[in-house]
Amino acid sequence: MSSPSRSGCRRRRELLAAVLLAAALSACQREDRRFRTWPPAASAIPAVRQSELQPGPTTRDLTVRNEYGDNAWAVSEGKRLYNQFNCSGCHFQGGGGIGPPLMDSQWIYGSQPENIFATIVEGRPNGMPSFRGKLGNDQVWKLVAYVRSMSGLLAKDVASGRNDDMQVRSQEQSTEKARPVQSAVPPASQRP
Amino acid sequence: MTGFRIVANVTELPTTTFGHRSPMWWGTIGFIVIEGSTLFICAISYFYLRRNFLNWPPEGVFRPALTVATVQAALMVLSNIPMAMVDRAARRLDLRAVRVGMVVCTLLALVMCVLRALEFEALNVRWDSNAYGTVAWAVLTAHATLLLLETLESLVFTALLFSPNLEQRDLAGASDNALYWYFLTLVWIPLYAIVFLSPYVM
Amino acid sequence: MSLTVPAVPHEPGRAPESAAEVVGRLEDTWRARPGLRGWLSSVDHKSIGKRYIITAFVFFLLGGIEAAVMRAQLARPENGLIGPDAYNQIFTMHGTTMMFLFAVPVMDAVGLYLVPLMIGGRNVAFPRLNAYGYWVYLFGGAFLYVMFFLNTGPDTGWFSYVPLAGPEFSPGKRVDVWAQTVTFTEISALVASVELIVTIFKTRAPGMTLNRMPLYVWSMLVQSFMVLFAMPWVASASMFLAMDRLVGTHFFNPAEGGDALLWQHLFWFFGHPEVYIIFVPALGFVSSIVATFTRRPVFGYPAMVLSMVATGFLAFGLWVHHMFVTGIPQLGASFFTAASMMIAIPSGVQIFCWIATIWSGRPRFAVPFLFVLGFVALFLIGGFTGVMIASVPFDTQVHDTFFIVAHFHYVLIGGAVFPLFGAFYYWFPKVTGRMLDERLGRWNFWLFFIGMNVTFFPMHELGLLGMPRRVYTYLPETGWGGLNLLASIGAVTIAVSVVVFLVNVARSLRVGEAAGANPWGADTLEWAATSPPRPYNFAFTPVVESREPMWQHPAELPAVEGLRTDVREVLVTTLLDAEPDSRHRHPEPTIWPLIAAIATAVLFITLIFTPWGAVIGTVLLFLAFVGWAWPRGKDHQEQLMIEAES
Amino acid sequence: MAKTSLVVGFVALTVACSGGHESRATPPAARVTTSAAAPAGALGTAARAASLAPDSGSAQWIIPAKNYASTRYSGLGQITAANVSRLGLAWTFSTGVSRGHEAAPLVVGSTMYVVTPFPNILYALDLSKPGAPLKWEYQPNPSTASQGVACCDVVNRGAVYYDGKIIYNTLDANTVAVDARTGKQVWRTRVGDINRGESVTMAPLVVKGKVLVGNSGGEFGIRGWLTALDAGTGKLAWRAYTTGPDTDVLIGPRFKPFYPLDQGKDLGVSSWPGDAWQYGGGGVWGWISYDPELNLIYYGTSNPGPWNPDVRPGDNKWTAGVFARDPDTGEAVWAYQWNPHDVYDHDGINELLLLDLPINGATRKVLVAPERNGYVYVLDRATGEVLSADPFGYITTSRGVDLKSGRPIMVPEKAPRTGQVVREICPAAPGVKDWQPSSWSPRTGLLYIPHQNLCQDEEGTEANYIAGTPYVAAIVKMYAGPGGYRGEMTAWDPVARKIVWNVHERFPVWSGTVVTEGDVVFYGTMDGWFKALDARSGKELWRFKTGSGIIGQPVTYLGPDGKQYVAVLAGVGGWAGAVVAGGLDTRDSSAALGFVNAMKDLPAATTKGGTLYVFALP
Amino acid sequence: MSAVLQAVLQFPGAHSALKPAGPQARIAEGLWNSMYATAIVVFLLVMAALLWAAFRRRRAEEPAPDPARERRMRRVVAAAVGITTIVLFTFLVSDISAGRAVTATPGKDAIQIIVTGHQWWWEVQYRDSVPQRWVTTANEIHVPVGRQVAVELRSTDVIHSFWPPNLTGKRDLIPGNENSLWFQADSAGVYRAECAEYCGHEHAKMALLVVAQSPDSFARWLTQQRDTAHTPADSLTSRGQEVFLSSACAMCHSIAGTPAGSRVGPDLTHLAGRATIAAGTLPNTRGNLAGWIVDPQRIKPGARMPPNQLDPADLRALLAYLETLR
Repeated sequence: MSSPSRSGCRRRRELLAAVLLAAALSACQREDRRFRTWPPAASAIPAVRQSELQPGPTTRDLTVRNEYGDNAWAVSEGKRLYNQFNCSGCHFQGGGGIGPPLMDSQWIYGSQPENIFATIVEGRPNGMPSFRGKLGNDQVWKLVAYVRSMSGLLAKDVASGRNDDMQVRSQEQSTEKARPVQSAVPPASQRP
Repeated sequence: MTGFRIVANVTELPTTTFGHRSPMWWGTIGFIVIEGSTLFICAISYFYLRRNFLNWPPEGVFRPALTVATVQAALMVLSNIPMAMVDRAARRLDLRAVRVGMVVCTLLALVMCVLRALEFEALNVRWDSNAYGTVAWAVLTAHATLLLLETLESLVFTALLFSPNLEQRDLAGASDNALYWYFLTLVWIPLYAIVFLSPYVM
Repeated sequence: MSLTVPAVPHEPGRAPESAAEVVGRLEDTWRARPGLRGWLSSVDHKSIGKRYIITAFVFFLLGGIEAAVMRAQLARPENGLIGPDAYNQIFTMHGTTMMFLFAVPVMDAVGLYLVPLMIGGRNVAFPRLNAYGYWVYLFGGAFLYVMFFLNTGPDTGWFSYVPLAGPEFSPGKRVDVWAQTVTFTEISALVASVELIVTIFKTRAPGMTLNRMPLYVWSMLVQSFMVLFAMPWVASASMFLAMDRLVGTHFFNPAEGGDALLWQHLFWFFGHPEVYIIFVPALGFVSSIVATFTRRPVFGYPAMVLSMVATGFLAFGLWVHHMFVTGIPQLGASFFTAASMMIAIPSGVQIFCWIATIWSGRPRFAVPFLFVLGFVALFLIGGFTGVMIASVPFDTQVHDTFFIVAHFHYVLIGGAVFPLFGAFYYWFPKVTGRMLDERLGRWNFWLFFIGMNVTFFPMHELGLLGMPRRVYTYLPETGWGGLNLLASIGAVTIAVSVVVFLVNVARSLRVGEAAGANPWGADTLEWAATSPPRPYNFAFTPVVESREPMWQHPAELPAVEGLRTDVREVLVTTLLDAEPDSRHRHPEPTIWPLIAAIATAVLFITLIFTPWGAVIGTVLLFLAFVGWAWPRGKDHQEQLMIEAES
Repeated sequence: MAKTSLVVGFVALTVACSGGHESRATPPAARVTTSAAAPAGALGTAARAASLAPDSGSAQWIIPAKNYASTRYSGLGQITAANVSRLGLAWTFSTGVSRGHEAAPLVVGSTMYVVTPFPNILYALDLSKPGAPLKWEYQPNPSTASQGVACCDVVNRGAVYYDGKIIYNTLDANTVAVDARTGKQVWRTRVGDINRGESVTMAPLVVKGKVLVGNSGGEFGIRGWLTALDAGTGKLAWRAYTTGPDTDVLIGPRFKPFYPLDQGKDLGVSSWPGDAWQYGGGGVWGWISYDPELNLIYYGTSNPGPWNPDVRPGDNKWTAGVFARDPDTGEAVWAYQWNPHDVYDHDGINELLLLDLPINGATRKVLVAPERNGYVYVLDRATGEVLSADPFGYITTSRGVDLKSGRPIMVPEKAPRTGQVVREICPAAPGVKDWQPSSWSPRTGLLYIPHQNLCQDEEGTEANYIAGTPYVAAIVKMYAGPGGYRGEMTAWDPVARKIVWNVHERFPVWSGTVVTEGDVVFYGTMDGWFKALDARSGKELWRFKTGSGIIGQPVTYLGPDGKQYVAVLAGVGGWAGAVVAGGLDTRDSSAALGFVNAMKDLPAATTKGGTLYVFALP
Repeated sequence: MSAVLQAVLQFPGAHSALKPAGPQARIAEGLWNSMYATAIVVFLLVMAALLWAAFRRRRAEEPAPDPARERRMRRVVAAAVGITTIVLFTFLVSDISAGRAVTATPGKDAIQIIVTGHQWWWEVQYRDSVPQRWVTTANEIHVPVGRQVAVELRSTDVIHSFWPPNLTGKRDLIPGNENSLWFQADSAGVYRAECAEYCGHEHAKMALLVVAQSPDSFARWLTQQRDTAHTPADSLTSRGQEVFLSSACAMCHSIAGTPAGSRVGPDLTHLAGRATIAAGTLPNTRGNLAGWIVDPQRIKPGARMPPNQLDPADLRALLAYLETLR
């Protein structure tokens, strides 16, 4: 018979081991640089739910896990693409301008990776262009990861530091998480 | 094994020595050199980065406010008086005077820490605003770290002075602490001039 | 020459102790504590030194394995063994390991082991700090390797140039790991340097004036001063880099007024002296070995000392020659060219003095001496290429090519590792009490010497043919394949020679010939102690009357008595003339340095992930140092004095 | 003063007034004011607006600039400096749109026409009934996607009345003509392509039966043009590009620029690297003036794209300049660049006031332009010669204008470059003065310039042209200029070339101005105050707090009841107000091209809105 | 162009500091030769002295430190140090004078080129007083033989280093610090340059060709580079252009004369005229181009070019179109 204290001790040891293992794995995941592989849900994602309201009993959707959301290199690639493909031209460094802000908690078309993926690929009616066919899915997923990091939705050790550019906002890795709020109303002008 | 032939006896040598006779004094000098170098590097970086700007502080950044920093600088200089008294008292092995002096100095150090916090405010710039802000914060932070460590050390040492386990040679520590204090407070004067005054003239 | 110890008369009321009595009491007082906790609490410079040396040697092996992987990848063009990501991590690990975790620490380690013995002391001046330095070093190195195996190995080269190493171009924590590893090793090196300086200044045996100090001790003194003035630069720079990456400061952000060249200046102001920090102790090894194996003092003692000091000074005037292609003004470049050439003069002086010593001595060609001969040949080649690259027009051609790789491996392996291996063979009997095998030693030497040249000599040619360094592969059309293959074969040879060395050590530890106190008939004080030495080193503190005390008094050394034997006590002497000045309490073994080192590790490691790490770490560190500093138990003799005073 | 009266009288008999709508009696010819001291004798006698056609008299307001000379001067004198303090709200009208309202309401006969920002709804309000009820509304239903190519809020600067039609532009680059009586669409012409980044926000101008329309999108890599459509059918008459070969720019034998550096063949190509001129900006999104005597239209061209100048060495002709063209054929007669190789987004599209001013003793036909780069230019409008250029704000980017070469003397240290922050660029990108039009009173001889006091830090970044996406390649952070205030209202004497008075405002004065015969100047502020100042002293006489910040253009008209009214749209937005209109996040200093950094306190000062306010004396 | 290719591939000296083809490289080579010769002589002398000292025949009993002998040795050592100093001083003087010659400012009529380093390719621009005559190309510099070429060196990301060993030594491209150098090719040929400063993943595959040609053919080349791309003549190539413009290609690359104006990747207006693709990594052949477009990460892992999954027919058309971009 093992004494409770002993088993407690072992459990604690197991817990410690699990924590260490998790830390180790997260380090691997964070630092990985796979140049040729594609994230799992890369090619096709199913139709994305845009509304909270569902007819009939509520079902939980399987959300797509964007592996790039745990990968610092992919997030920084996303940041580079964000600036290169002129996302920054409308959304700037997250404060918005022509397009809505991306560093705040307001999400018009959803904050989940698949929502953002759909927004980039499909475009949105109030001025968001559709990048279908212009970007590889791989690039879009990197962008998705970066866009989520802008409002602190990624782990801080994954989000980017400052760029070698003008200081205009606190760096992504120092941005406190803004709990996503689904705002149904596009900020663009409303019809009367 | 080689044998030994006794030629002298050292029993009568003292066990408590002050100043350069004490190894700890040399150790303190060593750390002063290391930390002095670090501060020097921050200062060098300050002037090196200055070259990248047309104006200093750059346009759109206010100059640092002087009041708190000037009070701090004055306090640092003046604090050397009680500390020198501690130093001398220690060499006299005057425990009571050392205790009083160390209490005073520790309080002064705590005041300096508070002033230092206000000095960051007085810089009028964030560390991540631009390289000017960065390097001004760097100088201040580097010195603040030493100040904090010295404050903690003084606290512990003062506590030790009231401990029953106190030994005579610990009083040599008061002297070494004083040496470090002279360095810490006097090195601040040029740094103060760099961080707070030079933006008014460069 | 008369002894300058003040003539303290024997206490009239006390009979002089017999040597056996003293030894018995010292054995009791200085005994190491038992068990794991005792092992972790040790503050003996010899146990710390041994751990240091073994740890550094393990890192040497790891760095060597990395080198082997790189040579395997480069053995043929467009090799697919490893990709760029792994290669870049590996070459960075190799450089970082060899420079920060092997070369500097191993030199400090040997110094920390030998210096107190050579100057007739009982321990280093601050034994607990010494233990702390070792633990910090161990944690730093272990941390780097743990992170490397977690795919978080740094990948920006051992000098981590910004902006590549900055937050924009090196996402993740890889560079932070590098920066903090550097900080760890800087702390340990700085601690060791303060340690050694004070030890040398204040705890030399009575009579060992500066003018009588062994050349090796001089070399460690010069090296320690260099560390003291060089390391803060890289420590500051790496902290700047870490802050740029963590809290978004702009030290190196050219857009916001930071400067990429600031990094290079700060780094090379450390980085150039770094080479000499590694090389100067090697000069000490060589001088010790040459004297012993030619059976005469090294010729030109003052010239040797002055040239080491000059090297130490000049080393700080060369940093810009690493930056000749950054577009610095021509006039400035000329100054650094001149300084870089000037530093060849002291090296010339040393080499000529050794040749003169050998010429006028009676050489014995034991393995340590072979390594010295090999050193001269290799170091000459490295020195010549060093003079060449001091020339700006030529440097612009070979800078950052394999020519440079060849150059600094000749300097560092030839100039430091060969003497170090010589030193291993030379002092191994002192440390372990057993001799290393001479035959295996010769194999070791010749394989190393040949392998070294086969590996690195072709690299000169590769550099001139345009092969840049730090490339993970090259195209077949470049025609670099053959020479690279040759270099890789040479690398195998070196690997074999290191295996031979390991076999030799393993064999010797089990069945090696027992060594007496002074198997080589050497001249310096460490050979007066037993092999291996007792925890208190010497039963009585020896008194020195010449530069070669062991040759002067081979049978019986003059010594002083009167240090307490019931507590750990050491003799403090004056700086210049080493006159006995005071008795100094030596601390008991304690676990607190280890705890403080753990706190330090927590500080630096958490600081990679969050600025709050500074707060957490500082609190822990504070607690650890309170524990460290707080007196435990009292010594009545001392206590009484203070009560009487107050 | 007699001459002035004559001028005003002449106003009544103008080309466009023969519209067909009922024409009311012109108000009594301007009285010779005795109360106000005449500013300067010479000025009082010689200065006048070039030609006020198509001004249909003081009663109405049929084009946003009031008249072809763009003076925005109303001859109505019921509201005076003496009684304006009694001004009160007459009625309001909500547009239902909450973006930036920059338009000027039009008053034609007894109907008021209001154009909203995107979705560009046109409302007709019946002034003859109490409370001015809605007559009809017209919805052009512009493409919603066009919002994505509007750089600086989805604004519209107004419509124009011509020949029984209300003609205006929609954001998605369509020009529509609507029957003024019924609200039925008469014609609709697509003039640009949003997929190339083109949008249209400007108010058109109709000259000799041609609707002049220009495109916006200097931040989207468009190629700028001015297009003339037939006012009757909407068919394209001609199109003059800003960049490209002479045939595209409509440069022909009549083209005689004044300065040698502007002379040469195909400068619109050769002053650009490669085919950068294809997407080099130079839109025509501002104001057009017309001189019937010389038969020339004048308009400015916008900034070259991208903002980062490193990728477009050369003068980048004919961006950030001014063209004089024959309205019939579009042929260029002269051109001049305010900012050759503009590096600060200093568009040249501001209003060009055509005045006849006494210069060095002789009356000269001039064009007065308060420009973004901080100078009030006085050009000979027949030749394009710069007669004078004087700073009216704080400038660090240039040291004046070299009258010999016509080029500004730039300060090289302040030129933005790739990868480095250049600090304290003053004026900032919106310039000392942006689009918000000034007014000029023949009575005081003063120009009333609403403008801002902003500086900026800028860093050029890598430029990447992708059609339909922004092409700016700069990170900008604006902030208040010296003094800390961000807005100014300046009265400028174009003859004496100096500031006569000036008023500081907390926020940029982003609204237009109007000055009346009663010597009152009206303008609005971004925190929602509508203000009346004494035109001579600048003293504030009256203010009214509206529901949202004002960036619209005030107008004044005579109601069917014979009373003088003042109308303005309140609805914050535009580039300056994007932080509120777009709900932007002020933690990003670069948001909205860096304007957000200067407007971080605006959300606390005002909220979104869209309401027309009409004021009258009790 | 295959001649150029041939030259690159068949001529190993195309990349060597020891086969100088320009004045600076020649100076460096001269220094090398003299220093190398001196080093060999000195090395042999010192080693001979060492070996002699170690292995010389010794009398059975030599008195250990003999003062007279020590004095003699002191003189010998002093002399050796003196000679060392003289040799070093000679080096110093020749270095400094060589340094002067190398860094002399280029003449006024030098060709002005801007070379911008990107991770991991080179952007090359030829300046002209008329902006329209600027030429932008990538990974290949053409220069006329016998004329100075002044190069402005810039970087938009990290530090790179421009180094054509046959022509001149290297110079870093440092963000925030503008640098420049000049070189001159004395004989026609193709010279390879590598990035010499470690710049990240693909530092190994960041090369550049310097094509030195006769002034006439250079002038022809430059004129041709100013042309915009021709409108595709046949259906295959026009389909190819369509593929280019409608796919991800146009997001990063520009082709003058088409709406593709992106500058993130190399300008492709005259792609087919270049000898290599992927910054000197592969010969510019149809097969390599196809491989590069479809799976660039196999060729340059970590490069910025994304993989492109194109329909085979589209790929064929695209390749056909790209081949028309001469």
